[in-house]
Amino acid sequence: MKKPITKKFIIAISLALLLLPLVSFSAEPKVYLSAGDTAWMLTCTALVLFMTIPGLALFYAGLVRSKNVLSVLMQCFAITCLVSLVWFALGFSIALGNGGAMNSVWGGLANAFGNGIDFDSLYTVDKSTGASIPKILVLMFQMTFAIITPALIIGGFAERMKFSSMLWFSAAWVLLVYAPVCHWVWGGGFLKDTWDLAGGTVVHINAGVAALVAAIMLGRRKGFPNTPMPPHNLALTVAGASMLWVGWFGFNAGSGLMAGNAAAMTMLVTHLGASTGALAWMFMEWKKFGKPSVLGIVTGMVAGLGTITPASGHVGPIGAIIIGLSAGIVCFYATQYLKRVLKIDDSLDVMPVHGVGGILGVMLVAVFGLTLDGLQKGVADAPSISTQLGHQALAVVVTITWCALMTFIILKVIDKFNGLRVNSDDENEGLDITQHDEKGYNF
Amino acid sequence: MKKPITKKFIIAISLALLLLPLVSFSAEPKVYLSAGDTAWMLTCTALVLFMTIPGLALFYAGLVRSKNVLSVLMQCFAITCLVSLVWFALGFSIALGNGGAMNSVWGGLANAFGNGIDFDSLYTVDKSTGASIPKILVLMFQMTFAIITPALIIGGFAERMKFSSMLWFSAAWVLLVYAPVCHWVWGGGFLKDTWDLAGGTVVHINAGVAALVAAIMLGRRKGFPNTPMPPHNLALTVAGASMLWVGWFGFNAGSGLMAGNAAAMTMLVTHLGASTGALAWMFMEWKKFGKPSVLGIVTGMVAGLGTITPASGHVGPIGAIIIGLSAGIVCFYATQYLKRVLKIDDSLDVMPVHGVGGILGVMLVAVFGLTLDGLQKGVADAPSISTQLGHQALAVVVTITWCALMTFIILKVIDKFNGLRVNSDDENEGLDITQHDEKGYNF
Amino acid sequence: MKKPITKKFIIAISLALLLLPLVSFSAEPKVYLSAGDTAWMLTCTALVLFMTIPGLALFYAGLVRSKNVLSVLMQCFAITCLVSLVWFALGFSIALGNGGAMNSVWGGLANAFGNGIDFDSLYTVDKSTGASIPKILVLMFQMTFAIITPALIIGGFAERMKFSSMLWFSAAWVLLVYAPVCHWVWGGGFLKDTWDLAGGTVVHINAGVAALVAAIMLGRRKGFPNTPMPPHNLALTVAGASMLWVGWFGFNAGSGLMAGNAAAMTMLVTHLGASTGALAWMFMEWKKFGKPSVLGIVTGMVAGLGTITPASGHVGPIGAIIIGLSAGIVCFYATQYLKRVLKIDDSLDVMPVHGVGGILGVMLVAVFGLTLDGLQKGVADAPSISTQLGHQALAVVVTITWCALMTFIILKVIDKFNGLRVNSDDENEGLDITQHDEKGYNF
Amino acid sequence: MKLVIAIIKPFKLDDVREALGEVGVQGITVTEVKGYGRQKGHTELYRGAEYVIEFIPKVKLEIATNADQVDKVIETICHSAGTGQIGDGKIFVVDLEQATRIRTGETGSDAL
Amino acid sequence: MKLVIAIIKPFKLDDVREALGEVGVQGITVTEVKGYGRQKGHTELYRGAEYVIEFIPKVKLEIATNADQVDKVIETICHSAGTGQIGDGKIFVVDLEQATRIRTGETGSDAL
Amino acid sequence: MKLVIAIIKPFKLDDVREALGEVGVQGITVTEVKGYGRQKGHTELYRGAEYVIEFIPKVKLEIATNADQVDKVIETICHSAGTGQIGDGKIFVVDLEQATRIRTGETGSDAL
Ligand SMILES: Nc1ncnc2c1ncn2[C@@H]1O[C@H](COP(=O)(O)OP(=O)(O)O)[C@@H](O)[C@H]1O
Ligand SMILES: Nc1ncnc2c1ncn2[C@@H]1O[C@H](COP(=O)(O)OP(=O)(O)O)[C@@H](O)[C@H]1O
Ligand SMILES: Nc1ncnc2c1ncn2[C@@H]1O[C@H](COP(=O)(O)OP(=O)(O)O)[C@@H](O)[C@H]1O
Repeated sequence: MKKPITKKFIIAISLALLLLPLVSFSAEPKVYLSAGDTAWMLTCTALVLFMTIPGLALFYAGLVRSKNVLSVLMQCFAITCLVSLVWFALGFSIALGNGGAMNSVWGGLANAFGNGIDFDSLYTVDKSTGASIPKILVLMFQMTFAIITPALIIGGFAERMKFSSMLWFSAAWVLLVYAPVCHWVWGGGFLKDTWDLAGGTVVHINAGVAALVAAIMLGRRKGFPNTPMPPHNLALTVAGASMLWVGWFGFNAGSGLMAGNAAAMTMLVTHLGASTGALAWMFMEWKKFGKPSVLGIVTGMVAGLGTITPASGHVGPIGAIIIGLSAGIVCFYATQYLKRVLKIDDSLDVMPVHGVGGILGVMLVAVFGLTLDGLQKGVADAPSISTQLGHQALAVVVTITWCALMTFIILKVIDKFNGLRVNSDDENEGLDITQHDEKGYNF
Repeated sequence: MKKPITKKFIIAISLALLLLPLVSFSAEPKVYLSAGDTAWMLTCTALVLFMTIPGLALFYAGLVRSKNVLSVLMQCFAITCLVSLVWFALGFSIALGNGGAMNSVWGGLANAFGNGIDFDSLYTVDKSTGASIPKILVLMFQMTFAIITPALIIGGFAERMKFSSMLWFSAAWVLLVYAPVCHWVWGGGFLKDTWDLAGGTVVHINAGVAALVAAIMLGRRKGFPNTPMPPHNLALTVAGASMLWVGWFGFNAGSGLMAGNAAAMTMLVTHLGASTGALAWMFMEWKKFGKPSVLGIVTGMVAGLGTITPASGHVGPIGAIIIGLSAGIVCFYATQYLKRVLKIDDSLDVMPVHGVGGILGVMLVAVFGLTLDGLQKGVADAPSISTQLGHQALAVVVTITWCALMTFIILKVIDKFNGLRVNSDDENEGLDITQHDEKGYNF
Repeated sequence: MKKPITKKFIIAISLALLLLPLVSFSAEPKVYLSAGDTAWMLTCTALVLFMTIPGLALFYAGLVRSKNVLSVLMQCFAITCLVSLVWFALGFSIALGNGGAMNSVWGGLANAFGNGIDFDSLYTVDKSTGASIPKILVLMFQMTFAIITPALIIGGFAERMKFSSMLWFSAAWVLLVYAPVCHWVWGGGFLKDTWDLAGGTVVHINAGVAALVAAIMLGRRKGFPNTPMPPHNLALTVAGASMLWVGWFGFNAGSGLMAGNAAAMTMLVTHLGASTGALAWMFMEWKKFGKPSVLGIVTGMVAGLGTITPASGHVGPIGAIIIGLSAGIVCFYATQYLKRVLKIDDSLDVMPVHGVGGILGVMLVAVFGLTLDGLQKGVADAPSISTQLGHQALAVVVTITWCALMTFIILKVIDKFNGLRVNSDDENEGLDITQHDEKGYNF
Repeated sequence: MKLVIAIIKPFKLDDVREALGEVGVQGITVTEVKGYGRQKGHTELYRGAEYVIEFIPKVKLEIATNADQVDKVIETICHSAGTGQIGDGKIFVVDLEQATRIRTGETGSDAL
Repeated sequence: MKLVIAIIKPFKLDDVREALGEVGVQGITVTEVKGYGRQKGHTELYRGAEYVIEFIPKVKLEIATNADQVDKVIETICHSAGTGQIGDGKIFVVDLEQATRIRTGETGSDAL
Repeated sequence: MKLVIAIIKPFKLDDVREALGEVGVQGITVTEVKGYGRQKGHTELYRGAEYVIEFIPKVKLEIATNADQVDKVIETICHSAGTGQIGDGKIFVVDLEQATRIRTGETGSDAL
């Protein structure tokens, strides 16, 4: 005979049901599209595109002489267009695809041309809740990172490279340097233990080393270092620097792919790193040269941001301030050294600011990510500082080596079939007229 | 006698309840304010305003001669202010109100001055989940579209129109051309079968045709086409173009009013369309004139964006690339033709870029929206290509006809009571001094 | 004997359970992180930073003479960096910490250096639903307000203040003026009954009064008012003004800390206030001086925005239009009066635009927030207009008094140990060269 | 040889250059200058601060020419630069003692 | 007639223009120039790259005047442009053979 | 005294300044000018609208010098400004009647 169900039983079940929406299963939670996270990541994609155009484009454009202002704007713009297609076609798959057996080395070509990413595909950003964003959005967001990295490099060979060679270089470099390193660090490759939230290795060291190699291979601009080559329009540069700062919020605080506590903390440490780096550089100049300059403060800001970038997922605010401080000081000296001692014409100082800053940040995150209220999420199985320093150092060395080698090869090849540098008369006349038949200003 | 309830029955009910939060009723789901979608639409509103000021304002300002730089900035700015009030007062109601019996023709005046829109009114963006955004936000977001369209038109009559006449024109045009066409296509009017996500007809064809009519009616600038009138500050133009690109993410990816998969796909195809359009124009120039120019690449970008705009809700990435490619090539030739053959002084090329691009995009969406992985949402009852092409062609023809006719009438009337053009001396001296008592630059 | 449970009973319970997720308990709802609200507030933080750099920096930079362009950019930039650290270190705690027994006066130092704010701390923005955002984000968002306020002040002493003194001043002023007033109005202090959504008192009156005091104490620029000192680059100014407008959406519509109906209404009234203010100023100029100017329209826009800022949480659209209108007219006359009658060299008109606008807005919100469809949320226990006017007037008087007094004292002290003004030769030569060893332009 | 210095309205530059070319002038050096004279400058208004701009944008031409060409050059400029309105500008002539072409070292008329 | 060419410090322009007006000079042509001389230029520093700017912004005035006015003009400029510091500038005088007013064709003193 | 007027290619300015310094020239006034001459200007292309830019950026030097220094100055400029290509520019010499140093009132050679 069936036993009648007791009220107690019903109430128990009811209570269980009542609590259901509030507790999470031990089983996988249901994956759902989180409109909030999606909203933030759509915004971040716009912010990071904004960093390159107009941000970086204006920042760099103001620094060159007025006869070359358009060449710099053109290079940033053309890279944006070209790399977008290259990334969609192949880059994303190589960088963030699943390379199967070869996954420690590259992501394969299975996702080439957006293959395998459906309109409805989701990417789960929070395993504990199932919150997800469209997979297409991950491709788009990461595209903007692939755009800005080669755009940073043009600072190394500004005012003298042939436009056509620059295009060849950027496309090849994204596929042969950027995408693999991106895979190793972020795509589950052999450097996956690196702490590098938003691209100390992938973006900044990569860009700095490539710019340095290119600067050496192309040689100095005519007249360097004797002829003054002052920035032609620092108002553009400050405008661009400011846009970089604002856009960097998307760059770093978007790299967690979620709008949550981590994004907020990342935004705070990013901002503090930028502020401290800027002030540190400014005070260095004030002390060494007698006056603080606007170019100095914005350069320190970029150094601070480049340095905090890899660390911004792990350090706390005090760590960020120390990192910003060291960025301002170390990158300041690095710039002096490269320019005055080595006399290398890395024209817009990509290596001393981004490269050196990137290295610094990738190393320091191991220290401050595990101390001073770092380890933002209170990870239980935190590594020891020395273990993590090992991971970080490995990533630095691998990135520098691979990037230097491949950049060298790519440039050599292009030099063979197309030449790298404009001729001397064209350099005198300026790239705007000679490469693009245009003039920047007709006041 | 009452039959005792079995455990099975209870478990069944419990299970049903358990699933309740996860399944959707066949009945209407409960409408709720989605903070995520609202966050994205607030952002998009900012992005689209950003397109006009400073985006378009700088883009256009750099293209004119330095004696007219302020006049262009002023026109964009004043349009922003004036149209905002016009839209709030009447435009929104005409365009997106419910016109009742007359709804196929216009939206009536029931929502004039925000009437009938309460603080709490919601607009449901996803019928299947009930996700909604504030209705006020729809009004605000759409306002930014009403602003940019007349602002685009000023490129047609730049450097010669009286400021007061420009104000009259913009207000009248928004009410008599923009709002009706907007209603027909987006407000449930007789063109509601048109596929036009973000304004190929409403924005781009409308702006292009109006600019062309205005350019013809006002006549050429003094000296055109013999006197060189090179852009006075291409750095501004590139800055503005870049801002247009970034803002366009809000324009297109906001037009679905949600932060979901559709927004992500729209962003991707928008971006690919822009990139391909830009490169296509650049390579056309390179081939035809020997050198790629920065003005060329940014113009191609705008052409690509204008063309992908109507299509960005339906096509897949490969379709977007083809559309971008055709935009770059077709608009390039259209520009040559208008300037060199017809010698019409549509000064900043609004018709060949936006008008022609808009037409192209509105037609091509019917093709690629139904092929090449288009139809992003896998619509079940997809129309045939030819049916859809018919809808699209109708919308194009109606928009061109109505816009040309009404623009002509509005300008004729204004010419009668106020005159359209500044006098010849003032044109020589420049509009900045003669219309606004100011000078752009005092270096 | 146990009574068998009836089906009716089960259904009743089931129904109750069914409704559970939809109704709110009378008890406190569960606090949860709202990704949507967080997404919007992250965006708003970026938007408000964008207002200062590059927005305000460019707006101001265009208005000075070209020999001082960098000094203005530098001041905005350095303030951004310095105040960020000051705010994190002490400002936030003083302004928005819980001051315990002294809470009516200040927030104490318990939250200094981010103390007491954990990675996971949430701040509940909607008590009825439990929707929350990261507490760190509140600190970050408010930081951007603390940055822009001293940056506004530099307009008062532009083209003549020593850079080092400007740094001392900004840091001290944020701690001694901004933070306390912020606490009184927004931090639960003795002015907490003030209606001031986004900073009529805290930001605009404060900045205006401080600028006025500084302008008087530093004295007029050499040559004022006889020598013409026209803006050197109005294109920069319009670009900056446009960015201010766009960023102001984050400033006002973010001040509710949520992405909901209130944010949408705030955005609408903000936009209408800006538009009307701009047009009002433009038409005033047109009538009084014969021509509408671009500097006039953008100044009117800033006046409109400054005035609607305190009101934007309470008024409806019609109220906003009236407020914008009065802002354009009143601030126009105030500017004439200060410059032509009092001949005070508040160089970039901070007091007549922000100060007067702030006072106007803080008073008018009491009127239009309670009439003309104001009181957006239909508050049940609305105060009478006269009661609220009393609260508002008190806040105005207290802010003006405290700000004037403390600004005076801070400047006096700095003058003693460092001097306030550059020497006369340096002023002739320009601050760019003499303070920063740089030149703005080398065309 | 003479050095003819002409100050004209900027928007007349192209006309003058063309007219001079037709009478055989092969070289001109052009400078943007600001002129103060009978022609009143415009007023600029910035937030109610009113500035009378006393200097008006002008263009200065310098033309080295043989003495026997001077009258034709002056006449040509008068014709092509004149609008009949105040501010049309001036033509000054000073004696030119020597001329050298840097490229070749030629001197005198040959250098022009 | 003479052509007086004066190179002065830019911030003295308004004073000089006013002083000249008072002694009856009715026309001046002004050019922005860069001067190299005894006055040392400033140093500019960009990311540690140090440039000594050898050219200093100056303003050049050209004043066509009757021969008998030259001394007064020179004196007036000396007074109004002088600061007593290095770099105050120079005044040069060259002979002016002809002057023509474009608008009317008047020549000689009448054209000034 | 003579006034030497040289029109040269802009990128040669630093070389010329240095060379002149070596032969004892202590003051130069420099103006940015646009030159029209045998050297063809470049073409600019904007959205297919093709402009031949007829005016080429040049730099004008004015050097007041003692009569006996003129030849050396001319020679020095020819050497340091020459590239051997068309458009290298011209050197003109006019007689300088008076020179005054504003700061001190010195005149003649002392003023240079
Ligand atoms: N005495 C002068 N010396 C040098 N330049 C002069 C002189 N008088 C006039 N100019 C130049 O000629 C221009 C036109 O002179 P102005 O008196 O305005 O009209 P007009 O040429 O009709 O007499 C002035 O702007 C100035 O550049
Ligand atoms: N010999 C010269 N020829 C032409 N211009 C000169 C000459 N010497 C000086 N100048 C101009 O006069 C300006 C002032 O000269 P400088 O030697 O600096 O001071 P000072 O006028 O006190 O002697 C220079 O900047 C330059 O423009
Ligand atoms: N007759 C002239 N009068 C004034 N300036 C001249 C004259 N001829 C040439 N110039 C100036 O000299 C510059 C160079 O002259 P150009 O004929 O191009 O080449 P080259 O110096 O090799 O003969 C011109 O751009 C112009 O500025």
